[in-house]
Amino acid sequence: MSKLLSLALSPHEKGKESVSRLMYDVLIALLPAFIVAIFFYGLGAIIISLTAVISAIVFEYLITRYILKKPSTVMDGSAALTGLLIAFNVPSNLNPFLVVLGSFIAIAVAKMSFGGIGNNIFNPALVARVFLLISFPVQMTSWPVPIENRMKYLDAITGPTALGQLKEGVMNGQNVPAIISQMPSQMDMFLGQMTGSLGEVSALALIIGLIYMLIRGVISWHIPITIFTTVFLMQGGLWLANPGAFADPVFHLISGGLMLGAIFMATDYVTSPMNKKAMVYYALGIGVLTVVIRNFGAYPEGVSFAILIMNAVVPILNRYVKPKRFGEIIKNGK
Amino acid sequence: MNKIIEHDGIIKRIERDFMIVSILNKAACVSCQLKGACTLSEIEEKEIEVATNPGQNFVGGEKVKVYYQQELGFLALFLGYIFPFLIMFFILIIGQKLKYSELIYGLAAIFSLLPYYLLLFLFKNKIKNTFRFSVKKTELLRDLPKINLINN
Amino acid sequence: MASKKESTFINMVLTLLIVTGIASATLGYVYELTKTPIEAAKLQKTLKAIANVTPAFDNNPSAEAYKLPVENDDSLVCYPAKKDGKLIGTAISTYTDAGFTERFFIMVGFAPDGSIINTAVLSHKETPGLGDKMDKNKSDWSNQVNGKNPANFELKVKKDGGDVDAITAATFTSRGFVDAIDRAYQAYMKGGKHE
Amino acid sequence: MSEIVLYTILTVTAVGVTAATILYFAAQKFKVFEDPRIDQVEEALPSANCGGCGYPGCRNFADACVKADNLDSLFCPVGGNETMAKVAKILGKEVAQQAPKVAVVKCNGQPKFRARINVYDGPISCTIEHMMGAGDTACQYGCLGGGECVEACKFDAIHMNPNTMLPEVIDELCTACGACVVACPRDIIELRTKNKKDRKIFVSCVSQDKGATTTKVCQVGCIGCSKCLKVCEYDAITIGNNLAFIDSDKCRLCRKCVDVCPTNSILEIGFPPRKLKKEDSGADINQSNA
Amino acid sequence: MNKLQIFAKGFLKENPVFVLLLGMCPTLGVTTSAINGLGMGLATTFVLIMSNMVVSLVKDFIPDKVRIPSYIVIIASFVTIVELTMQAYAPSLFEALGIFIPLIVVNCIILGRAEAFASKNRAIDSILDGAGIGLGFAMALTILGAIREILGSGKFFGIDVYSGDGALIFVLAPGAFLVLGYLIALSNKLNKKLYKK
Amino acid sequence: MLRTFPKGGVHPPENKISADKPIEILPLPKQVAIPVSQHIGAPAKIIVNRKDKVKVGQIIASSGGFVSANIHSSVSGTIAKIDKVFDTSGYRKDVVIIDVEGDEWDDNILKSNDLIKQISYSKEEILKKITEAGIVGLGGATFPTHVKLAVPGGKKADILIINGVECEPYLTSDHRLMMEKSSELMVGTQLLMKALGVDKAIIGIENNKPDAIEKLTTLSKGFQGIEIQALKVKYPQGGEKQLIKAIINREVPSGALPIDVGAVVHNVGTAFAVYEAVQKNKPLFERVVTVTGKFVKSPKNLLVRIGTPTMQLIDAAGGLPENTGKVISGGPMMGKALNSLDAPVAKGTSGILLLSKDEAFRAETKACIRCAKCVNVCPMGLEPFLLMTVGERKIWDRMENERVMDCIECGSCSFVCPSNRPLLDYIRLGKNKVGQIIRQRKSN
Amino acid sequence: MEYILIIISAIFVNNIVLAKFLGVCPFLGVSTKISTALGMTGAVTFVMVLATIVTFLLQKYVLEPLGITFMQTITFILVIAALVQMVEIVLKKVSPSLYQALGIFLPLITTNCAVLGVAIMTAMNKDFNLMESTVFAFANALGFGLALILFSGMREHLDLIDVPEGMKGVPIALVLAGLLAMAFMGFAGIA
Ligand SMILES: Cc1cc2nc3c(=O)[nH]c(=O)nc-3n(C[C@H](O)[C@H](O)[C@H](O)COP(=O)(O)O)c2cc1C
Ligand SMILES: Cc1cc2nc3c(=O)[nH]c(=O)nc-3n(C[C@H](O)[C@H](O)[C@H](O)COP(=O)(O)O)c2cc1C
Ligand SMILES: Cc1cc2nc3c(=O)[nH]c(=O)nc-3n(C[C@H](O)[C@H](O)[C@H](O)COP(=O)(O)O)c2cc1C
Ligand SMILES: Cc1cc2nc3c(=O)[nH]c(=O)nc-3n(C[C@H](O)[C@H](O)[C@H](O)CO)c2cc1C
Ligand code: SF4
Ligand code: SF4
Ligand code: SF4
Ligand code: SF4
Ligand code: FES
Repeated sequence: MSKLLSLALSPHEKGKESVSRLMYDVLIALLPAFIVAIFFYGLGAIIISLTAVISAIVFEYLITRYILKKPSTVMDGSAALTGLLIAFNVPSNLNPFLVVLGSFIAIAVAKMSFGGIGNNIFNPALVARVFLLISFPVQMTSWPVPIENRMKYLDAITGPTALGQLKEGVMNGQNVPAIISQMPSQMDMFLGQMTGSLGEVSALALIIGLIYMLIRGVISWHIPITIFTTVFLMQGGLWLANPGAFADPVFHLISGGLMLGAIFMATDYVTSPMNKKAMVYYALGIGVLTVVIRNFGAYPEGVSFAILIMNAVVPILNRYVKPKRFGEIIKNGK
Repeated sequence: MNKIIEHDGIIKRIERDFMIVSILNKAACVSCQLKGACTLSEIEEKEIEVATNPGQNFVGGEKVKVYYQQELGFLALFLGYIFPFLIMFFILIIGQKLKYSELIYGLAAIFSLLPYYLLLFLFKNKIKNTFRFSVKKTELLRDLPKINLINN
Repeated sequence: MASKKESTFINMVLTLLIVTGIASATLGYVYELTKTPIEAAKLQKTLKAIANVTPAFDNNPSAEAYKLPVENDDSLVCYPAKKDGKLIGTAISTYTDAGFTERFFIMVGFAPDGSIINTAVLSHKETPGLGDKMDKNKSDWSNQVNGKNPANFELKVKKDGGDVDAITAATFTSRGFVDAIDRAYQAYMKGGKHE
Repeated sequence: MSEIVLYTILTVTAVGVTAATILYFAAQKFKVFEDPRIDQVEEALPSANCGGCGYPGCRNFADACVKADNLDSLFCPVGGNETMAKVAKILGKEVAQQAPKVAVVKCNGQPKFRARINVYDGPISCTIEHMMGAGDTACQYGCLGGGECVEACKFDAIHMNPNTMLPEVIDELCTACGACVVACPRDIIELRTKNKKDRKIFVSCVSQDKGATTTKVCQVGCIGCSKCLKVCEYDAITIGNNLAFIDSDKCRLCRKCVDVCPTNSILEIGFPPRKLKKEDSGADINQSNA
Repeated sequence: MNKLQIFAKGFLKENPVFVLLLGMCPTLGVTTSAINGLGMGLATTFVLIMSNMVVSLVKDFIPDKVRIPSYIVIIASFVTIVELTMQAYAPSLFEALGIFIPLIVVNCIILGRAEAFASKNRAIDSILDGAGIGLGFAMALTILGAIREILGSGKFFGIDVYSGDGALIFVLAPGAFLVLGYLIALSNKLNKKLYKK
Repeated sequence: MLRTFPKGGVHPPENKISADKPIEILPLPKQVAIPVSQHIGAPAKIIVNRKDKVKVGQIIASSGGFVSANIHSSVSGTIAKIDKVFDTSGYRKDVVIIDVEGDEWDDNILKSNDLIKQISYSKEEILKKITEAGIVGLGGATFPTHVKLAVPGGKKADILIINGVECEPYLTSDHRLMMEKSSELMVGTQLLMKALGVDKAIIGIENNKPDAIEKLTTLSKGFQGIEIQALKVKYPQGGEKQLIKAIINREVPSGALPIDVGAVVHNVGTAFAVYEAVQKNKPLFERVVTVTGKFVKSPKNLLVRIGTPTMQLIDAAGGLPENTGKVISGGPMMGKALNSLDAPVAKGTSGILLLSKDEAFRAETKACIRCAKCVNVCPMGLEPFLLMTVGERKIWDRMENERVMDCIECGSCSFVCPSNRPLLDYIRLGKNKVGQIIRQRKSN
Repeated sequence: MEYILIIISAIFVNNIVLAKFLGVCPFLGVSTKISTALGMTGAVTFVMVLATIVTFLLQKYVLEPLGITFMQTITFILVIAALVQMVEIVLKKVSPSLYQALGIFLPLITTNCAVLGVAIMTAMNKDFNLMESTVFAFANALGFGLALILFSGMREHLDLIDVPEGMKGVPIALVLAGLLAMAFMGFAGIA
């Protein structure tokens, strides 16, 4: 037997890439944000993250094993990643049952119903987040204040997020600069000292993750940078037109889940387009929808919805926006 | 990208210089289990005339693909539905601007379709020359010769 | 199938004439039959709402209903509830546009001194599970205004500096709710009391 | 009668009659309904949607039957003569009888007869392996064992036998739709006329290699030695490309050829076991396939 | 087919919601609670039974070509009767079902046409068929409504099942689609088990 | 910035272990098996019989059609038999088996190694000599060179590109050839230029062969019209469409040939063969083959007679290592796994690569995670993941619409896929089926 | 501004399929071709607007004055059924080739509950004048189209993936619709 030669069509060489390597790279890229989360939210951050990751892995295992009866895909790290991203997208004082429910929705409904990794149309972690947000608006919108709550979990002291405060104020007809003046400085916000979901607060930590992923070639710049640019330009336009009614673009870039969404969620391979041109259109859509929902909608935060809505457009983008074919010449008549 | 619309069809009968191809509908109705029962949408067999070229030998009952340029599809859509819609809408806007009673301009909008259809009727032949289909035999896999790699 | 009527034109028109004729006659008849109950049901609903927001009365408030003007050429309908000829409360059907979705309607009962007796939601399209908590069937949130007199009870949600606790996650609805009460109250106090 | 009722009757009758008249004309102008016979024919078909008739799906076939002038070129292999007779009755057309057929796998290159010389490491697909060359073994004509035929069968009539590593047809389930014939890149499967009691005799080899090569490659390969040709009394056997072929329409199942084949590449299936005259491997080859 | 079979097929084998997938709009639109689902289902059943009966009674008098318009008229009449009656005697249900009551007309035309078209049946069979399909529809709607009510607001026919609010999404639009999706998957599975040859 | 093609490409580990090993001449084998189908197109027709005596360079099978090429004996001796043996295609195909007796060359062949720089033939004569010598493209595609040089009417070549890229990992035969036969190569290039009627030729060489670039650049000063272009290292730069894009920035349209943009591409080996055929009357019967592999005892570049069994090359490089898992004819990206070590070396054999058991087997295939890496590396702008998906589902018309026929089978997509999907396998399947469908449609 | 609000609301916020549950059957059953979905949008637009204008006039100038609004259902359904058929007859009569061209481009426009639903919604909305009703109908048709187009793209994607056996077909389509509806809730409050 040992003398038998292997036969297969070319190529006979394989690059180093593997699914788990990519997923673990993303997990590593999330590490800075996780450290920041532990620093600001302490106990809650740890409990929520562990619950989400473990439950996501368990659901993935059970479903692949007992319902789909396929080889289990838990080891590739995607379930752990989904779990962690769910955790990053909820307040750190969320009831653990809701976290588990979120993991269930993400894995069972958004991912496995479609056949598991690679098949889903909507981003599982975001489906979970939006599901929870719509189902349990109260729990999902009471945000623990950072630092003070390090040792507290369910009993944390809560306060509004910057975007929530902004929306509330605008609804009451207040002047935007006046509202913003009551908030932490933009530097604090950039570093992460503000209320919000546990993983979204520190723009700095998330950008470090972005740089890591770009260097490792996990993602390309197209999606995050296009989103940032679109939001910046569009919000900038609104702000210049009426600074009393709209917040400045920098505020919008660093507040809320924009960074987390643009860097880690919009870039999810499975639910983003398959070529760079389409990625730019997709990111453009996310940027525009985010600005529209944040400024004109009922929800103070629109990144999750924007990404989900554009997820639905991805199949059409994939179908009609093709990479430039080599040798594609505009043929006249021929 | 893909600028061609294609449909599966069956050749119903062949006349001297055209043939009648019936389109196998792929839309909602086909998958519907009560298609035979639906009133409002009378599931209907669509038949089209296709000019035959000499040299193509088709036989009745044969499965073919009907090809059709997508732009023509949109043109048809425009002529058939969008344009009349625009006319109605336009009349409504004018009527409203001129402060006629709703009844008047509402009716005007509806009846504006009559001259439009009359126009279509007058251009019948031109339209006929614009909308052309072509057909191609469907490659049924079973007709393919096997790959013969051994004798190259 | 042999006995089937042939599809001649005359046959057809005749058949249709008969079918539609019978159908419409039947419907007309059913309509006549149900007309009274339908109106009764509507009245019943109003009366029930009035009864909910006022103390027990012995007059027919809907017969004595009158209108109070409010902004935008609109008006509110008021139903005086009387016992032994004495005004014991006024139910006002009021509305708001400040809710989360479309305009919604509630009935508010005011004691003659202007304090709120009770409220009842007439119709709304607020989100089930959120905004619909103002409905008594869903939660007793709205009871917090009962017995309060807007003169010394700021009809605003706490976020806006008032005295009303908003429904969690449904501030808009709560705002609308108090806005509706306020509209009725202002109109009522502006001389809408009909003894 | 109140005036409401009157109005009701008037308007609705007016609207109703106009609308209905339009609908009437609609019905007339369109002649919309599908030929109800299509439904009837479809009902009569086995609804396997296997494509064996050359049409995608039974309904399309039904459609073609209804529209065709005669049924000569139309045949549902699944339903067979019985079904076609029913269809013909519905349509009032004539139908020619066709002899029932069954698929046979013409390769007996079990691992014990045909050694592996390589390990195929690509995706499990006969066609892709076929593109690579001879495959795992040195026989470049034989079954690759990827089971593309199994996948193609809509009736679960072919299975891979884990012992022989070859596909096996279950005669009762096989409808002779031919899907497997199309699927196999090596043309190993043949549709043969069915004999009574599912008996059959066929050359279980498709190798066109010269006898010498074939012998080296596989113990049970046909070497084209012509012994069977000589012994056959019914002219059922032909030899071409170093390979014998038994015409199922001419074969009378006398089994003479089976005995003379030096490589045991002629299989007999469905016969009662013989008295073990010869004690060679031929018998157990046949057993393992029966 | 005997009478029982005619009646029973609407429940599982040819359930209009789970198997035939018809009348999706009311199915999704009104099932925010079990009681609404039941109400809608019963209203539809009534219209189906009555119109099936009337049609099969008068079928011989109506020329083929005008059957469709006549049928529409008959069904629409019964729908209007339901509408008026409900308005008079169950006003709150009437409000809850809203626009979907007039839409019964579309639904029943589709459901009922099979009867009128395919089988030229006697009145009694038609009634049974209408009742079967109608009740199958009602059952499906009630189940869907009950699940959504329990998950979404913690109640069952208005009675508290557990304290607290439930996951709001189930009484909203997305929940309707999701629950129905998984219910159909389940019913497919059941049907497969039951009707495996 | 060095030139390269703009879109896609990968950079597999180069592993050019044998880069500094001079070309050695492999001793004559005892028996050769010369396949009659060593090129794209119709197999050649055998014109010798058993027991015939042949000399080195004698024609033994003549071109079997327009796109076909002559086959010459690579040894002198007796025809033992005409049989079928496994060749690089994996099938048993017709070969002429010759027992080697001595080394007697055809009289016309000039055996001296002197450089003949003077070109004394006309265009037609050059073409004729190339045709007779049975030269086919040695870059791997084995397309008969004379066909490629016969520019069809209405089209005109204005530039010749010599492909010295050798972008495949491991392989070094072209590299060594450029180093050791530089001048001959230059003359061969000029012959090709003359045959094509162009006055400009560019030799493209990847930057990982600085010695070759330097040597040829110096040399090119003495040859009019020949330029050397250094290129960034990126696979598959050797693909002719990519090379043309990289060097002269012209894009060969989908479905068209290089000649449609006025370019003709030839491999350096081809150019050398042309030199030998024209100036020395030497038909193509031997070639340089790299024998390599990470654990091969002594990787080598060997000058080998066509028809030599693969095993002899391996023996010359230190024998077959114990844990060999796969033997590949060609490079790791495009080569073909051999199913028999007796397969003879053919005109297109550029290397023999041995992989160990660890390297040989593919990793487990997982679900596509839609990472788009395959899309990004595809030099042809295709969507391999999609092609594979529709290929698995046998939707051939969609495959055709998605331009499966444009694929150059470079394997970059399979190389890069993190889920180890056999993308190219299914794409090949699709190309095969779609090709058939297209042919059938044309004949209809 | 009024009109823009009506349009945004009908397309995004109160999408006729995803929020109001009208026209779900054709939505679920529509073919996976995006061009077909586009075509259907055009056809539905025309039919919906035409039907709405007619029923609006019928409601306002016949039923209401006569006090027989309870006959709404029966008259509307008759009128709509007849209208749709008439459009087709007229088209077929005046230009058979155009009719054929449309036929192959589109599945038949099915008068579904969406058309009747929009007609009834406009009739019940006392505030709408004719123009607003028309715009409302138009916007709803666009909303239907948007949902249809997005969905046809996603359905096409589903054809190329391995959906688990039990979820194949309608169940997964419904789950997809649910998730899409969920995403669309992000538009809440915009208009
Ligand atoms: C789908 C949806 C439905 C909503 N329904 C209501 C509602 O009925 N009433 C309401 O006041 N707000 C509603 N909202 C608005 C949010 O809950 C909003 O954030 C909240 O009213 C303001 O936040 P707060 O009440 O926590 O301050 C809804 C939002 C969405 C997205
Ligand atoms: C059918 C066919 C016809 C060809 N005809 C020509 C030709 O007329 N002229 C030419 O220069 N090359 C011709 N070629 C050769 C190709 O351009 C190309 O050099 C050859 O396929 C090798 O490509 P590769 O080396 O990129 O693999 C032809 C190739 C094929 C397959
Ligand atoms: C992916 C790919 C890589 C190739 N790499 C090389 C290469 O490195 N060197 C080379 O000479 N030809 C290479 N070729 C072949 C060339 O495309 C082309 O066929 C050859 O240069 C033409 O010259 P020839 O006709 O002399 O062989 C490659 C082809 C492909 C498709
Ligand atoms: C760059 C990157 C981003 C990812 N983002 C997400 C995400 O936002 N949500 C999620 O559930 N999974 C994410 N994943 C993991 C994985 O793709 C996901 O589980 C699949 O969507 C499941 O099919 C990400 C993976 C990568 C490589
Ligand atoms: S075995 Fe072959 S011929 Fe028989 S039913 Fe299966 S696929 Fe059809
Ligand atoms: S018979 Fe053909 S298709 Fe079947 S396993 Fe063997 S090679 Fe594959
Ligand atoms: S699809 Fe073809 S051309 Fe593109 S990377 Fe794969 S093998 Fe290379
Ligand atoms: S590289 Fe592999 S996993 Fe990534 S998209 Fe392509 S096929 Fe899918
Ligand atoms: S479209 Fe089928 S019920 Fe509405």
